[in-house]
Amino acid sequence: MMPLLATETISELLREGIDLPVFDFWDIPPIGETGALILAAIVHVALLAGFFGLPAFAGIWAERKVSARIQDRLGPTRTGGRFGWLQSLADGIKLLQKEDLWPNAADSMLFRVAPYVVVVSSFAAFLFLPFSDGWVALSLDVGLFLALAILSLEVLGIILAGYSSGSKWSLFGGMREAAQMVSYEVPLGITAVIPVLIAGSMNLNEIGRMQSGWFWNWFIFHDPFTFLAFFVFFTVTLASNKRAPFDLAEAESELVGGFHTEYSGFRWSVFFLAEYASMYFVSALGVILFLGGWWTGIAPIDNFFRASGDWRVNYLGNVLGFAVLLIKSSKLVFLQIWIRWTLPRLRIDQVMVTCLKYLVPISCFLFLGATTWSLLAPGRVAMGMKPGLGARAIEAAVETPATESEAAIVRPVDDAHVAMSDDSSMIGGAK
Amino acid sequence: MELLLFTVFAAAACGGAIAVVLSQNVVRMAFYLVISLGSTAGLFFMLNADFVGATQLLIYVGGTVVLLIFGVMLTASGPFLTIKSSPGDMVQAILVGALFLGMVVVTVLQVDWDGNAAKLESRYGVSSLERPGYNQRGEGHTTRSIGAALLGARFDKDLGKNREQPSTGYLLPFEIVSVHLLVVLIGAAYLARAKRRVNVPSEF
Amino acid sequence: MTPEAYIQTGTTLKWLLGIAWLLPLVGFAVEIFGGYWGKRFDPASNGKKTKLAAYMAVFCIGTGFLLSLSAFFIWKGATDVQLVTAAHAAEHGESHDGDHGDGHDHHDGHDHDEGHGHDAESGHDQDESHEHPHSNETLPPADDVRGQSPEEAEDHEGHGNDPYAAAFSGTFYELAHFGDLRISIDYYIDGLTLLMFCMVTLIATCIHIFAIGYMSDELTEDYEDHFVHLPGGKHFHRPGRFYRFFAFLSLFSFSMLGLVLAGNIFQVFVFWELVGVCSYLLIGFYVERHSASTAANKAFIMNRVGDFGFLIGLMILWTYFGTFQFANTDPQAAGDLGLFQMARDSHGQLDVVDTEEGKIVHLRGSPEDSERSIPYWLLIAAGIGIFGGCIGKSAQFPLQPWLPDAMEGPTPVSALVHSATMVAAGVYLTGRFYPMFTPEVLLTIAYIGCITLFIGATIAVVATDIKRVLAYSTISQLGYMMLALGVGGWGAGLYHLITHAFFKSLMFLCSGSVIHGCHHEQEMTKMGGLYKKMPITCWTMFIGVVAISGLAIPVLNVGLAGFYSKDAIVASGLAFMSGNATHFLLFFVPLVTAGITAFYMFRLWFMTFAGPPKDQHVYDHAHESPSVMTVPLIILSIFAIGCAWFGVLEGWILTSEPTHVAAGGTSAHHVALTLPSHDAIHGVHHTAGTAALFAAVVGAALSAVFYWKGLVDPAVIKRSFSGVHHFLVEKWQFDNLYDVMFVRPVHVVARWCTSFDKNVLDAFLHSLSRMTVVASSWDRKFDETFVDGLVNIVGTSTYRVGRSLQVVQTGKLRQYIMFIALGVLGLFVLLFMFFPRT
Amino acid sequence: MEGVGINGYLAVGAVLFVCGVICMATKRNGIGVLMGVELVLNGANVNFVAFSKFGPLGLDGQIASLFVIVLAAAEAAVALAIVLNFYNNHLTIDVDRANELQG
Repeated sequence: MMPLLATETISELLREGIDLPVFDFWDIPPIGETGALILAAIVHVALLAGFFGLPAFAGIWAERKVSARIQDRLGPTRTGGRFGWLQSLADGIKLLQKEDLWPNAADSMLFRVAPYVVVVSSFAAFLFLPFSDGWVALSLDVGLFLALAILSLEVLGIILAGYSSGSKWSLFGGMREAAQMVSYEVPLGITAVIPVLIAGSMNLNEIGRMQSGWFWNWFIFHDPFTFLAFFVFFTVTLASNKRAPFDLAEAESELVGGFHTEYSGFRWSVFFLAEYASMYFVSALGVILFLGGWWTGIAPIDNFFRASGDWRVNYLGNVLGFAVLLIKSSKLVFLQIWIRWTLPRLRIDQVMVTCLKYLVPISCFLFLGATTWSLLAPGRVAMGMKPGLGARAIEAAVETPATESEAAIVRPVDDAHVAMSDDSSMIGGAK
Repeated sequence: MELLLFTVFAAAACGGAIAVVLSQNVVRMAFYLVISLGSTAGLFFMLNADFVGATQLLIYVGGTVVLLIFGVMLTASGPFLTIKSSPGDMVQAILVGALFLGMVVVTVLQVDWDGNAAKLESRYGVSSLERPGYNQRGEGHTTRSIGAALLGARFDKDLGKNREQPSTGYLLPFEIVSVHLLVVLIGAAYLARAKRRVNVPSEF
Repeated sequence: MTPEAYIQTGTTLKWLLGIAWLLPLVGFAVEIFGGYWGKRFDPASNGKKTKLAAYMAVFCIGTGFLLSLSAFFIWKGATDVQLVTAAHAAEHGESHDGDHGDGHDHHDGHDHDEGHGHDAESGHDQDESHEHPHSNETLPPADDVRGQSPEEAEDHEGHGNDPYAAAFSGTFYELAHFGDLRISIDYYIDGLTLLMFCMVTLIATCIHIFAIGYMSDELTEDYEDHFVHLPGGKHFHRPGRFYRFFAFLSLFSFSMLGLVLAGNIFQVFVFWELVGVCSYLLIGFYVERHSASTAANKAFIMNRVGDFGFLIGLMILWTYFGTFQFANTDPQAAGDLGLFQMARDSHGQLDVVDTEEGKIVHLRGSPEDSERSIPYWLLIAAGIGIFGGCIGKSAQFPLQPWLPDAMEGPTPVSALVHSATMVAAGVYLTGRFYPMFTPEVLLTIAYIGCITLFIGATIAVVATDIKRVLAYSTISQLGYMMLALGVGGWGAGLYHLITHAFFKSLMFLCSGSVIHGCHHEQEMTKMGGLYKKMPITCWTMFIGVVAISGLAIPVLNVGLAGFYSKDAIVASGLAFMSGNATHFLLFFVPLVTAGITAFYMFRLWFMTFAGPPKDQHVYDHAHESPSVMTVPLIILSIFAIGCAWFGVLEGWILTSEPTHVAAGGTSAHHVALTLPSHDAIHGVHHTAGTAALFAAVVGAALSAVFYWKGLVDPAVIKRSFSGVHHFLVEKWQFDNLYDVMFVRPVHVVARWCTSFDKNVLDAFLHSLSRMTVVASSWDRKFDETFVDGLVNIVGTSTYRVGRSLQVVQTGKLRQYIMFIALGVLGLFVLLFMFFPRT
Repeated sequence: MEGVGINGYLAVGAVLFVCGVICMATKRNGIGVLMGVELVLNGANVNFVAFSKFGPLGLDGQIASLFVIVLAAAEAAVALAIVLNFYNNHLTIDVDRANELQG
C-alpha cells in the first residue's frame, strides 16, 4: 500500500473489515482496500478539520482574555456571554458576512490563492501530529521532516499575500516574512533534530513513545543540551509563527497591517485561523519532541493503561494521553500569548541578528553537545546507532530490524554481519 | 487508485511546468513552480521515495522558491514586474521543445524494459529488482537506509551477502557536498553583499 | 640480570639520557628564535639585553647533568658492577672459569674501591694470576652476552668485567629502512657513555655559568669590536650576540651528547659533523675578525680531510657488515648482531683465516650467512679510515694545526669545545670502536699519538700566547690518550680523557678569567705578578698546572687527577715496550714529554702569575673576575684534584672495556705485535710511575729555575738555540709545509687550468659561437620567409574564420540554450542514424 | 491495483525537462531562467527516482536525486547572488542586456 495514506489505526481496521466488539452489531462487510483508504482519509480529515478549528477558536478567545488580564482591561471579560467566549463567535460571523473585495492594484489570482496556501499548509501539518499513542493520521518515517517542510509552505502563502496585494506595506511585510522565515528555519531545523538524534527516528509517534515512563525520560531532561534546546526551539517557533516579539511581518505601528493590510472578511479570518492553528501545532510539536508527548510523566499511571490487555483500557489510556497532550500544548500556547503581551516588539535588524548571530550558533553548539553526550553517555543510543557510527550501524540494524523483510534476510547470515562489524571499527575510525 | 493519484500528480506537475513557461509574471511563475515541484514530491512518494519527497518539499518548495521570490522582490524595479518575451522566441522555443519532447518520448517508448530486466537477470543471476535488504514491499521506509548510506553503510547492498569488503556508501560525496554547501554559502554572501561601484564603466 | 630487569633498566636509562640529550636542542631552538625575535617584539628593551638565553641554556644543560647523574646511579644499582682496576680485570676475566661461587671476586673488587694503592696490593694480584695461569696467546678471558644461552647469561650476572652485561643498546626511532639498510637513532649505554654524559654535562654546566660572566660585554645593542679595524681608524660596531652564543653552546651540547649516546657508527658520523658545525660556528663567533673566520674555515676544512677517511671506513663497514649498529646487547634478541659482535667471537678474538686470496676475517652472524667474511686488509683500511676521522677531530698529527688557530673563538668555547669535549670525541670514538681495530691499526694509532704528543709539547714550550700554550698542551695530551689506546691501555686512554677534561677546561677557564681581567690581553709576555690581583684564578690555575704535570707526593703516591692517568699511560707504554722492543719510542717519548709538559705548564703559570709585572699598564687594570666566573673555577678545581682518587673512576671506566683488552694478546698477521695484558701493565706500573714523576719534577724544577727564580735567562737559551727556537715558533713548519705541499701546488695547477681554459677551451668556444652566428643568420632567412609565411597564413585564415563565426557569438543567454538544445537533438539524430538499434 | 509503468514517470520527467528548457530559452527575466533550471533538474530527478523503483538503480537513484536537490539549492543561492550583482550593475534583470561578451 502506499505510504502517503499509511495509518496505524483506522485504515488497518477498515481494510480487513471491522471486527471490533464494539461494532459487532453494525456488521459492516469488508469494503476493499481502496474503499478503506478513502473512508479512512475522510474520517481523518473530518476529525482533523474539527480539531483544526477548535484551537483556533479557543486561541483567539484566550488571546483576548489573557491580554485583557495582562493589560488590566475589563471589556473582554464582560462582553460576549460567560467569560466572553461568544465574542469570538460573533467576530467569526461578522467576518463571514463581509464583502469579499480586493484592491485594483492587486494581482487578483495570487491575492485570492494566498490565504488558501496558508491555511492548507497549516492544516496539512496536523496530518503528522500524533495526538496519542498511535493516534496519528500519517505515521511516516519522515514525519517530523515533512511537518517542518509543510510548515515552511505557510511562509510561501504569506509572501504571496504580501506581494500580490499591490501595496507597499504588504510588500514590506512579505519581504520581512521571507527574510525572517528563511533564517529561522535553520535553528528550527537544528533544534528539532536534537530529539530526533536521541530517539533515532523522525517518526513523531516513535519519538513520543520513547519518552514514556517517569517524567525524567522526557527529552528535555535527557541532558543539559536538550534542556537548553527546548527553550531555543520555543523561541524559534515564536518567530516562525510571526508571534510577538517577532511579528515584524504584521507590525501595526510601522506597516499598518503588514502582509494582510489589504485583506478583509473571510480571507482575513483564514489567515488568523491558520496562525492560531499553527500556534497550537508548534506547541504540540514541542511537547512531543521535548515534553514527553501524551505521557503523564508518572510511570504507574501510564503503565496501567498500556500494560492492560483489555483494548478498552488501552483506549481509555489513549484518551487520557490526548487530554494530557492538549493540556501541555495549551500551556505552551498560553506562554506564547503571555510573551506577546509582555515583551515589546523587536526591530527587523534585531530579529535577524537574534537569529543569525545568536540562535544559529547556539543551536549548533547544542546539537554538537547533544551528539557528544549521546556518544559518551553509556547505554544511550544515538541516531539509532551505537557509538562508532559507520558500518557499525549495520549491527544496530540487525539488532533492531527496521522492517520484517530486513530481519528475515539478516538472521540466517549472522557470520557475515559479524565480519562486517569487525571492519566497522576501521571505517568508523573508532580505532 | 494508484493510477488516479498518478494522473492527478502528473497532471499537476506538467500543468504547473507549462504554466511556468506561459506565465509572464515572475511571482506567478514561482507559484506555478511550487505547484509543479510539490506535485513532483507527490510522485516521489508514489515511487516509495518518501525521504526524497520530503526533502523536495523542504528544500525546493520551502527554501529555494522562497529564495527565488525573495530575489524577485530585491530586484523588482516596479510593482508586478513583467519582462515579456517576444512571441517569435516563444514559437521557436516551443517548436524545439516539442521536437525534443517527441524525441525523448519516442526513445523511451522504444526501450524494451522487460527485455532489459531479463538481460540484467541473466547477467547477475537474480532479478535486479529484488535486492536483499532493500524494501520490496515498497512501503517507503527509506530514511534509515539513506541515512546509513550517507554515513557509509549500505544496508541494501551489504546485508545478507557474505562480502569481504562492505561498500563505502556515500560518505565521501556527502562530505564533499557539505563542504560545497559551505563554500556556496560564503560565495553567495560575498557575491551578494552590497557593493557600491564608484563609476560604472560605460563600455563593456 | 633477568631480561625483564634488563629491559626495564634499559628503558629508564634510555629516557633519562634521551631527555638530557634533547633538552639542549629545545634550548637551542628557544634561544635562537627567542633571541632573534625577542628584540624585535620588545622595542621597549632598547639597549638593555636580557640574560634569559643564558639562564635557559644553563637550565637545559644543568638539568641534563642531574639526569645523567641519576641515570648513572640507576645504571650502577641495576647492573651491580664490580669496580676493578687494571690489575684485577685480567684476574676476574679468567677466574670465572674455575672458582665461581667463592665470593672472592667481590671481595677483591671492594678492596679496590676503598683503598687506592697499586703497590699495596700488587703482590696479591700477582699471586692470584699465578694461581690461574693463562697464556697471552690463546686467552679466553671473559665472554659477553652475545651468543650465550640465557642460563649462561645468568651465570655471569654481576660479573665486573663483562661489558655487555652492563651495556644497554636499542633504538629510539627508526628513520628509514631501505632494503637491508636501516638508518635509525640508536643508543648504546654503558659505563663509558654514562661517565662521558656526566663529565660533559658537568663541565658544560660550569662553562655555561662561566660564560654568563665572560660574555657579559655582548649584552649591549652596540658592541664595539676592537679587533676589527675599519678604514679611517674606526672599529666595527654591531649589536651584541649574547643569545646567539648560548644558542650555539646549547646546540653543541646537544650534538656532543648525541655523539656519546649514539648506538651506531652512522649516527656517530652525523653528530660528528654536527659538532664540527658547532665548532665552526663558535670559532667564527667573531665572524667580522678576519683571523676568526679563517680559523673557522681552517678547522672545518681540516676536519673534512679526516672525515673523508671516516666515510671510506663507513662504506667498507657497510659493504661487509651490512649494519652500522655497535652491538646488540639485548639478551632476548641474540640473533641480531652488531658490528663488534660480528667482528669478534665470544672471546674477543678475530677469526683470521689464510686463504689463497690473502687473509680474511670470518664474521659471525646468523647461521644462514655463516660464510660472511671480510678481507683482513680491508678491515685495516676501515679501522684506519675511522681513525682518520679521529685524527681530524682530535687534532692529531698531521691534521693538528687547526686547533691552535681555533683559539680565535671565545675562551669558554676553547674550554668546552676545543679541550674537554669535542676534540676528546676522537679519543672517545677510538675507544668506543676499539673492537674493530686490528693490531696494525693500533700500532698506527700509537705512533700517530706519539708523534702528536711530542710535537704539541715542544711547540707549547715556545708559545707566548696563553691560550695557544693551552691549545698545544691539549694536542699533546690528546696524543697521550691516542698513544695509550694504541698500545693497549684502553682504560688508561679514556681515564686520561676524563681527568684531562676536568683540568684542561679548568685551565682554559682560568686563562679566560685572566684574559677577561686583563681586558683581552693574551700575551704572557705582558703579564706577570697577577697572583696579587686575582688570587682565586691564580690558585685554581695552579691546581690545574699541578694536575696536568702529574706531580705527586712521592712517598705517599698521592697526587692530583693527572698523576694517576698519566701514570697509567706511561705504564701502558712501558709494558708495550717490554713486549715489543722495537717500539721503544712509544715509551720514551711520552716519558720525556711528561717532563716537557711539566716545564711548559709551570712556565705558563710563572709567566702569568709569578714574578714582577712585565707590563705596568696591563697590571694596573687587571682585576679579579666576578663570582659567576670564579665559582665554576673552584668547582672544576675540586674535580681536578679529586676525581681520580681511590681508583673509583678508573674502575667505572674499565666496566666497559672490550673483552679482548684485559688479557692482552699477540698478533702476527701483518705486523708482529704483542699487546700487554692488565697484569703486564700493572707489573710495570710502579716503575713507570716513578719515572714519570721524576720527569715531571725535573721539568717543573727547570721551569722554576728559568721563569720564577730567573737563575737562567730564557733569552740566552733562545739565542743559543735560535734555529730550534725558530723551528718551534714556526710550529715545526707545518703551516708552511702544508702551504708548500698543498696550497701552492693547487695554485699552480689552478693557473694551468686557467690558461688551458682561456687559450684552448675559450678559443674553441669562440669559434663554435662564430659558426653558430653564421648558421643562425641563414636560419633566420629561412625562418622569415618560409616558416613565418606559413604561420601567417594559418594566423590570417584563423582570424578570418573567427571573424565570420563572430556572428554566432550573440551574447544572448537564451540563444545559447537554444543552441544547446538543438545540439543535443542533432546528436540524438546522428546517434539514431549511425547506431540504429539492433 | 493497476500499476503505472516506468514510462509514465519518464514521460512526466520529459515534460518537466522540456518545459524547463523552453523556460530557460524564452524567459528574459533572470530569475525565470533560474526557474527553468530548477525544472530541468527536477525532470532529471523524476527519472532518477523512477529508475530507483523500476530499474536497477535501487537506493542509489534516490541518493543521486537527493544530491541533485541539495546542489540545486546551492546553485540557486549562488545564481541569485549573481542575479543580484547583475541587478546592481545594470538596474534590471533582463538577461538579454547581459550581452557584453557579444562577438
